[in-house]
Amino acid sequence: MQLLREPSAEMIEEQRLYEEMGMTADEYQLAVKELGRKPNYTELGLFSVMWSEHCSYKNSKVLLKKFPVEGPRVLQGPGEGAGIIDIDDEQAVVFKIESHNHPSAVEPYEGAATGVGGIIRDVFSMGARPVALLNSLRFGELKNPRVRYLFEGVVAGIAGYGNCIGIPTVGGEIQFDDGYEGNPLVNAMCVGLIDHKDIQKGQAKGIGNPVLYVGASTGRDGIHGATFASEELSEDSEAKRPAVQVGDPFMEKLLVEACLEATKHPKLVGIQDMGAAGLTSSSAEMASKAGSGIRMNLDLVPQRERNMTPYEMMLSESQERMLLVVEKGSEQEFIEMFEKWGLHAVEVGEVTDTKRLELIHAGETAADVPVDALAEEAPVYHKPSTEPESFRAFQAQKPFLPEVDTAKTLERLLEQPTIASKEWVYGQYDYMVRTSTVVSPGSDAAVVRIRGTKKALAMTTDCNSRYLFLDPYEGGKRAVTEAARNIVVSGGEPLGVTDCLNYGSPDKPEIFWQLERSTDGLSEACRELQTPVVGGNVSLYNETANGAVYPTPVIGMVGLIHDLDHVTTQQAKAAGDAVYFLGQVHGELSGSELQKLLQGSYSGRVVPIDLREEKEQQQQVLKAIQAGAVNSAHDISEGGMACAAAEKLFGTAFGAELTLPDGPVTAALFEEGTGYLFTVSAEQKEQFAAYLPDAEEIGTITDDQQLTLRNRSGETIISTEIRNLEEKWRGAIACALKSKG
Amino acid sequence: MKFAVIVFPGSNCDLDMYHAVTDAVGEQAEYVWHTETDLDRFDGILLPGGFSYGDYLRAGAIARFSPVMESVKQAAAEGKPVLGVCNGFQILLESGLLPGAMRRNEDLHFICRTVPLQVKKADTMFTSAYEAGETLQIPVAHGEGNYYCSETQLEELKQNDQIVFTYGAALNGSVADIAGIVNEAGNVLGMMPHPERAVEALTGSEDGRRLFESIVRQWREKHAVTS
Amino acid sequence: MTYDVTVYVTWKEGVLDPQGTAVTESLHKLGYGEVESVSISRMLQLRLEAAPEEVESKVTEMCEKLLANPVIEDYRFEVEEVVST
Amino acid sequence: MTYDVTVYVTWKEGVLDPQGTAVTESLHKLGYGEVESVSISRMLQLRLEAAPEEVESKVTEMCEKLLANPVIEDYRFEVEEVVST
Ligand SMILES: Nc1ncnc2c1ncn2[C@@H]1O[C@H](COP(=O)(O)OP(=O)(O)O)[C@@H](O)[C@H]1O
Ligand SMILES: [Mg+2]
Repeated sequence: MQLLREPSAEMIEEQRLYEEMGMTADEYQLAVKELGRKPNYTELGLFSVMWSEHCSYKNSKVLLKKFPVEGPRVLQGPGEGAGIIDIDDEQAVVFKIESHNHPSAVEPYEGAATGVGGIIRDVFSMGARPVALLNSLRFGELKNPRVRYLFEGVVAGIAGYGNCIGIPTVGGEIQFDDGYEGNPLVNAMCVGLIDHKDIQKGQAKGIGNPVLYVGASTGRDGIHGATFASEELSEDSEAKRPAVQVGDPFMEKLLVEACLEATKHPKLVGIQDMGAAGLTSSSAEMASKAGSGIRMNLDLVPQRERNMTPYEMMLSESQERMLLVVEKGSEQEFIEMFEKWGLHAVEVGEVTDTKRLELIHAGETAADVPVDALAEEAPVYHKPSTEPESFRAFQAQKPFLPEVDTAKTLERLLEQPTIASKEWVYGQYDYMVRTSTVVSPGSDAAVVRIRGTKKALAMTTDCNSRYLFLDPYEGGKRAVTEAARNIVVSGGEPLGVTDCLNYGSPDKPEIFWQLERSTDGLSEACRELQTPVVGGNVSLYNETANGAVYPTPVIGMVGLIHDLDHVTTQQAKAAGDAVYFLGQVHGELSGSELQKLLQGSYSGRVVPIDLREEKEQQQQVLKAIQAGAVNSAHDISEGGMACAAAEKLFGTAFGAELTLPDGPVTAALFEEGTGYLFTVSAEQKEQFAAYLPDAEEIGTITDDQQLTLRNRSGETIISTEIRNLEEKWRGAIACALKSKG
Repeated sequence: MKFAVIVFPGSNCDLDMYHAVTDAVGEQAEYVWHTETDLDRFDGILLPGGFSYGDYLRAGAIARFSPVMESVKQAAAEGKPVLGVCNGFQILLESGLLPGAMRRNEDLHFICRTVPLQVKKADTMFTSAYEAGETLQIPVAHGEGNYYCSETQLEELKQNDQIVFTYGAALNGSVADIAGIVNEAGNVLGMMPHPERAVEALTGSEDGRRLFESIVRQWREKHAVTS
Repeated sequence: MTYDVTVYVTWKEGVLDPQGTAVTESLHKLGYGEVESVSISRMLQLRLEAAPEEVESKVTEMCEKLLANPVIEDYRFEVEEVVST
Repeated sequence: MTYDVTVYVTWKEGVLDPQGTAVTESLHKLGYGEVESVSISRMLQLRLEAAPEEVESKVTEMCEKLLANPVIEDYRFEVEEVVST
């Protein structure tokens, strides 16, 4: 019998075996105290996964507390599978983002695919129909063959899973930077729709109610996935390879349909997916939330492999599994319902009043642990924090404001993979399935209509980590404001945020400082913009021997478009339209793509954002769009105003003649985050000016496919054919992938 | 006119097909689970896209054995219109209702894009509302749309005038750029592009709507005499 | 009796295998110019119970019906008896 | 020398094989209840030029780099010399 080979409780203590499971001596002592005795091997396994950073947020809890989580529309804040926000008419939007960085670094296809699978389960386990997927990706530079392998694999994995399951992947963002070499970031976001009456919670209520296991059988894959995700990547990660799971999107498609049918059944009590820490977290959390306990007979758990131990079953991260609690007496109805979808639901246990997780295996008690100890009583740390030397140096720097060959620079910027068209990527995603995608990838935010209403949802993921690297506080504010700008220019009212905090090791005071400062920035921005954080995910220890990734708190934001008539895209619509610039050029290019192009690295200060002004400006922009006073709108992000202007013309038959906004020429062209570009027809002008009196008319849209930019004295700075720019911009990523062996 | 939208485990364009014929074209439709065997109450059969059985083994290979497929064959034999789109086309190929087979796209990538589609044959019950030679804008979304048939088979397709749609520009490696074919009787159409995704200006193109309107028109004409 | 059967499903002659072509190209790019061609096929390993005289015919049936697509694929298989220990 | 190399790429133990499961179930539905399990993997046939002493090492390299995914797959191969006629 396998069990006999497991070390005894005494051996665990004497030989400090808990360290191998990623627990400190103090944590071990705390577990002993919670349990009232020394834990056996299985029990220690339960503690180690539930108290890992991935499940317990022990290092980040103090930071997450700062986020605004409430608002008049919030129906469900952080704590459940996904956040829920009211969108009127008894409907709500459900969304969440999650990282799958470490698995993707080891096995890009399956790592990314299972990341998508996991986030979809979070959404449909709330009872919501998943309607859209987004992602946020970070890689090293494409000149490195390993990076190209990771990039191609991740994109194929996202496509493979999302396309098969039939949920459109409608948007995302990608940044390429040396800082992510060896430690790519793969964050996936899912958005769902629900009627208020169908909202479900993951709770195990009702003593004696049966616990049903549904979906794929349990194998040895992904054992210790949660703790794996909470350690730095090292050479030995390669040796830990079996920790990667393989996904089965077909199984998940059946699960979505079957579980959505189940959530409409009045006798469903609770439902939760088996995500990180699989059976352990789902059972312990469901019981803890309901103030109950669960007793499970592990012999009944469907198993894919022979002789699995309780430890292996409880820690397995096999994908596509769900745990349900149903009213006693109704189990057969559920079993039959799942049968219809070709799925086997198995009764594996029952709800008890003991507040303990009791596991029976081969007739014996394999574990008996208080559920609150696992789910609630994880230690909380406030790690030491130190402002890094580099930050002081950056702050002391003079503004970065080089002189450049402007025309050449514009071309080269448009070819930077971070700025270049992402069509090579999203052309592999089915972004149209469900025929509700009103704005496909390629504009600022994606727009998905809500059938049977005039409403639509705008959604985006954003985070420019270069600014966070220079100044985590201001950079954090920027990430939120950029996301909100993308929603607003698309015609949406920002509703709320889900965030994914990707950082290095919090054990390093300088990294913890980044976490602290950036979450301060994020919190303030979310509070000021009235976009509460309703859920998120933390991924720490994103480090390799070469150091930590840039601080990358990815913001997933959803907005409500009240009327389909408000939907606006970035592309210019008609020749003769006036072009307006709204914003301000500061003359600071630190952190920009231009700085990277010229210097290969980033340094300097980040221009602070006045959040109150930002909010007012966004509201005015939205009002102008809602009033129908705008033909196209685009926010100015990577590559500055010149790139934004070019992007407005790509894919159209137009050109533009523009005068640069006020400020030093290089900054007027390439400074990032300076504001917005709008096109406005003659009939709209008056109304537009009434809403946005500060916007400056800087030129017109032409029908000659030529982009001309003049300085304030009327001299031509850049005059170039759009076709030429567009070719470079469209082909850059495919070209980078093809050129080298 | 009443359509059956057949749903296999893993179908995912069933919803789109349903809304295309109901909302956009104004006819009736009903979802039919793959285990049903009676299709008598329907006037037309729609096999939607998706990944039936995960596309495992070969796209369409497992779905072809679903109980409903016998009835689909019968409906085809009775001369009812049968339309298979994307995975529906793959199932028609695997089940032998149409000749040929699908391979993975030439560059191995999934392709999702709106592409120019040429109407090669406008005198079918699916295309009568189009002009021969017309170019439509219709989305494709597939990883295995690389149509194959032997040279003799291709000659036959040409001889019998069975090629209904071709890609306006080489797309995925398909023999003769074939995007859609009909059976010899002319009532079973399989195509990789998604006409059901092109029925509303709001979501991009309306060029696919006339395909459904053609089916309905033909059916009306046929039934005007008898009813 | 228990048998382990390995079924090899290969491309019919004349059918272009896009995956094989892509892998050949990738190998060339990686510097393996010496590779002339690659063809990729499916290999299925089945374990089944059958009377000795009917294994072959059963497996043939399964191949014809499901495992291979005769339009583009050929198949062959090897049968091995599983000796219980 | 010219060689024909056959590479067999199979799943590592414990890796989920959803294809195999789907095919097993489909065979059951078709009436082949006697099939206990199916696992689906790949076979690659390469033709290449190489000096006799380096065929093995070359192919091993190609497998590690491209042909197999060592994270979830195992591989083995057979080498056969092509006798020119
Ligand atoms: N990984 C991705 N997946 C899907 N779409 C993407 C991805 N990366 C970028 N896109 C799309 O490309 C367009 C441009 O992206 P980006 O440059 O990040 O826009 P912005 O600067 O406005 O945030 C957007 O529509 C975005 O959704
Ligand atoms: Mg934008």
